[in-house]
Amino acid sequence: MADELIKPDELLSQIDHRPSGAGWMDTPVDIRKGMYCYASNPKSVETLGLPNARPWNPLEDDWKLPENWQQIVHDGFRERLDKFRSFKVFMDICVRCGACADKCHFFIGTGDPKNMPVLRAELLRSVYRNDFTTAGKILGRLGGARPMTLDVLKEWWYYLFQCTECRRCSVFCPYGIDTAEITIMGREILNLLGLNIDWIATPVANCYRTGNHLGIQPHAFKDMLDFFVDDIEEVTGVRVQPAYMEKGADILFITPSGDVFADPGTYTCMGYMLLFHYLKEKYGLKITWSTYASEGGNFGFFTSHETMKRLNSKMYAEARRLGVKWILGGECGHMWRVISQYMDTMNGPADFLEEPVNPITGTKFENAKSTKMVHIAEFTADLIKHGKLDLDPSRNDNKIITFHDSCNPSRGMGMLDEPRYVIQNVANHFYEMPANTIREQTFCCGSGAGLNAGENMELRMAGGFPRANAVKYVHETFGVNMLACVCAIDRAALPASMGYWVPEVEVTGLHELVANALIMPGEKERETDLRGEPLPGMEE
Amino acid sequence: MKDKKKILAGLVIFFAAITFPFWFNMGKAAPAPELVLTAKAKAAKTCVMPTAFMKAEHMQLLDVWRHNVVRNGERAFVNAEGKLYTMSLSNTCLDCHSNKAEFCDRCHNYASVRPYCWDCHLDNPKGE
Amino acid sequence: MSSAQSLAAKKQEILKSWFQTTVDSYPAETARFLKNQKDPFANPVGQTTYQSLDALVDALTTDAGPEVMAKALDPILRIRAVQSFTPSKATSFVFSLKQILRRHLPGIDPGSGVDMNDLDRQIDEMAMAAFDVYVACREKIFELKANESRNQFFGSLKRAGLMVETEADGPGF
Amino acid sequence: MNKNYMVSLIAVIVLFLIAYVGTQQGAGLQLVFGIIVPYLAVSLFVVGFARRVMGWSRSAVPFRITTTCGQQSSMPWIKQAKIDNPSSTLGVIVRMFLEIVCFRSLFRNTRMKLNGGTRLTYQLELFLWIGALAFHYAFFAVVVRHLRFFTEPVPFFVTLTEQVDGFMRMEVLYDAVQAGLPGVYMSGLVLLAAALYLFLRRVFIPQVRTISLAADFFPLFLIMGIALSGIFMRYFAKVDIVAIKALTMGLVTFRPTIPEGVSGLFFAHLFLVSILLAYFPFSKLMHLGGVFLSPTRNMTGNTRQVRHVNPWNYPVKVHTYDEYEDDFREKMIEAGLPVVKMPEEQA
Repeated sequence: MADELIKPDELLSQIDHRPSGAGWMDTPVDIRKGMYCYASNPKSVETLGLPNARPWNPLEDDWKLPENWQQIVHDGFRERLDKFRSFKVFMDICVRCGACADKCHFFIGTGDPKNMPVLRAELLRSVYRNDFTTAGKILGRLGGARPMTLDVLKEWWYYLFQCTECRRCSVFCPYGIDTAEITIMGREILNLLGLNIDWIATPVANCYRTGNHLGIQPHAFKDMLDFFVDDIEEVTGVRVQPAYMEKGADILFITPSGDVFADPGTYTCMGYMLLFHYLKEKYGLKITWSTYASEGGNFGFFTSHETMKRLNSKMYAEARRLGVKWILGGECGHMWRVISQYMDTMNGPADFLEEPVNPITGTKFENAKSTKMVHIAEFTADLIKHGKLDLDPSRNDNKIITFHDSCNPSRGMGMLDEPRYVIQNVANHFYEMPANTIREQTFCCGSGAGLNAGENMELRMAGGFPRANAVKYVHETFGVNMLACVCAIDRAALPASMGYWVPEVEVTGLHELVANALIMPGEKERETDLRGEPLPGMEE
Repeated sequence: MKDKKKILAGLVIFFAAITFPFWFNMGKAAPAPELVLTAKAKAAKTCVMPTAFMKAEHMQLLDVWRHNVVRNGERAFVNAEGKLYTMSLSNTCLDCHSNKAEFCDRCHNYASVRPYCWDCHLDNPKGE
Repeated sequence: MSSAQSLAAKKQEILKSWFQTTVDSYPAETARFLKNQKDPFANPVGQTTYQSLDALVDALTTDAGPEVMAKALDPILRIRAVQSFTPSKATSFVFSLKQILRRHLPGIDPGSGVDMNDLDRQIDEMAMAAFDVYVACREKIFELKANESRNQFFGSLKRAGLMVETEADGPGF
Repeated sequence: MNKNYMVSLIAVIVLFLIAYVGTQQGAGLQLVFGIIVPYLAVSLFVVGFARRVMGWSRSAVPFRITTTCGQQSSMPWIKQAKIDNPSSTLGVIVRMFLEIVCFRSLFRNTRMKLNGGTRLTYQLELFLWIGALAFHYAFFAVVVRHLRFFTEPVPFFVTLTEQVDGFMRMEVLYDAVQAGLPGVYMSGLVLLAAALYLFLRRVFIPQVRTISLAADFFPLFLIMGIALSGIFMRYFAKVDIVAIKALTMGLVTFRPTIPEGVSGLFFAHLFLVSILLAYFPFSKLMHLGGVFLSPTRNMTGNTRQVRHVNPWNYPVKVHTYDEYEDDFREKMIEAGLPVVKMPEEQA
């Protein structure tokens, strides 16, 4: 009796989800709404001069591929094997030990086995074996090889755009196999067929033309900062005067345009402006903005190495044109991966700039000797260390803060302690999240690498869950109500993620906290923070 | 690329290591050892068990002997042919094979075996 | 023994079986990970699911009512609402409890003191609460989608001074 | 039933039988399995390995993409993680050493437990790390030990390894299990156990089962087959060691001979080893060489400090400032942004 009652329901759930032990190669890809981003707009693809611009829809059977698409993929694959040892070695040496399997936030959050990093790589590896190895050619399926078919291509597209290139798996891999590297190559190959997503292609096209990924024109960029000037005056009584493309300035400042256009990054942007004004008033340091190089974030990185280089070139070009001494970079994630690991190689040597020295403290930034670009967290930490900033950390007392290490600054650069040092000097309440969710083991926000679109919200929420879960823990344990980060995508993505998983926690950039604590020369008594929220003790 | 040179050097070192046996023995013949049988052993023609068995299993036989003597106090060993022997390394084995260096050691050294028989037993009980 | 007592006595077995069934709605590779990995940070889905189910069994034992149930249901459904489940699949774990109770509780005969009808009624309440929570989560998702595009669109226009500012925050919001 | 491991298992059994049967009285293929195949296998190994590694070396390393697993080198008062985020060659060497010798990245698996509410405890999830270490070190010890068959006189480090490996005196168990003589080497047993563990992982952990290919099972079965036949020869079906050494010494001194009295079991063992050697360069086993070449591990993390050169760097089409100003000049002027050329100069 009881047994009869059990069966139908349990069987049902098993039939649906367990296709009789079929291997992953036999599990067809199911392109699901909410998990993918819209196809690239042909205009954007055209602007960049990338191949095969056309309208297409991932949900339709016909992706309007060029006649010889298989040949294009094959040739593209071969070219990249020769150009990148990383790619070739990573194709060859994986032993499929499974150490990475449960380290991916997308696997943890979505439960989709093809989101295990090793399997994501196997999507490409299976084709590699078929096309480029003797064993694969002889053994076929038995040797884990399969020919490139339309279904395989769709699987590539679907899963390569479910990877945020955060490199967490690579930390745990005994051979350092970096799924980001594999995803980057895979996306480059897809781009040869015009298969990008719009959230990447259009920002890249905008960035190329206008200098920022939203396509905001120069005058509007300035209007935006002017608007912040008013806001800042309202809060502090100080009228800051940002400089634009000032020839002969000491330092060129470049930050992701997200800081200029999207809350809560805008408060971080006000933070930069306050800090720069403070340094100008007190120490005469001249820092200039540029509307030409107004985008730090480099969505080209999510398209191809070439596109990355094309967008990145503006930084050095503008620094050279303005004749500054060195470049200061704002809070951004993949912008810093590009600066740290690609920029100097791609567009250097930056021999027209000086080796960066903080003129106020005299500190030589030895670690940025060649790129000549310093992270603002390093810069501010140095200022604080030398006691050059007047700070009142108690103004941040109503914020109980935790710090989210952004993937790229932690695993592609190693900037871990500088932002922490800054937070601990501008605020009094700071708590770390559990050790296997921070520093080099940090969990991605779930929206990096161009996946911060609206249409894939389910994917973003699922991928952001491991991070949110750790935030929830410190929220419940220590009453944390503010999640600090040094990444514009974090500032854009985490509010939604927090809104869904831990609604009581807000998101802030590092320099918003700095500016709240910074005592400006000639300021009025502040009653609110930059967001217009009452300061502690000022609540009515 | 200097990188390529480094890789080549690494490869050479690796191959040098794995081909160690080839160059270590270079120019050496190293034939299998010849065993010397004493006159007494030759005269006996056969050991306590057939030669093939003794070649492969003597250590096991000796261990059984030891066990029976030490634990059970038995000293009599009757082989398949019904012949009686005293279970004793010193008195039976070494009686015929009194030339340990030319009989036991040659093979043991060749195969890199270190039997601990001689930790306790004198290798030349008769003091010859 | 009353229903509540029987339930409390068998709680661990019921919970184990329910967790098993619920987690089995994921692919095998995932199910094993969800079951075995006890680290709440490495495996937030499995651990949250477990805690939710645990709270739900407690709610059933104490006849706590729909509000407590909704609170306990929230974490698990919040997860299932963004994973690849249809609405019916996402909430089906509630119904599986009926069969699990029948398997684990000492008989349904009148003498046992277990009032299966009452438990069924509570599970039905739980199911209805689950629908509410699920739909609320989905609404939240769409609200987030809508908000993001609205903020980008209007925010940019407003900041760029292309929109007239009114006292309120603009038309409709 | 999983096709991947069944096929691999059957393949290994068939290979074993081919060599075993082929060297029985009558078949007389001793020459093939004792001399030709081993020489062929070694040549394939050497040539294949070299070709694979040189193939990797031909691909460029355009960017320095180190995975930084710790604090960067920054200002002097911030403590750098000199090994996990090395900025010097020495740091890289230490990092690679720990990676290769201690499998450091696998060791990184930490797990947390919430104890009754909010208190956290940490524990290490070590099974895979221990299994992998045991497997590789046992394998290494076995290889070193086997040098006693390939050297005359036997060098000290081989005898030393043997002594350490055989320190457990198992013959006390002789009465009970009729095994344990000659002296038991731990490495053989550990190798077998570890290979079995690695196999069972692949069968019973669904995540790992999904990702496993026939190419993952085959070498495991092969190694298990080698270990089993070796153990069997040593402890159960005793073989004529002196004859075997005569054969192996013949191989390494290039005076190959097939002495009398070498059993078929040995030829089967030798054949499986030959297969492993020949298979090695064409498989994932090349991780032995590849681990040294992984660009995320073998480079310094100081990319901002020292410029890395991309050998195939090429100029790309960029949007220059002049083009930009041409696009937006009017608007820039209107907004009070500085421009290089005023509009009237344009004409």
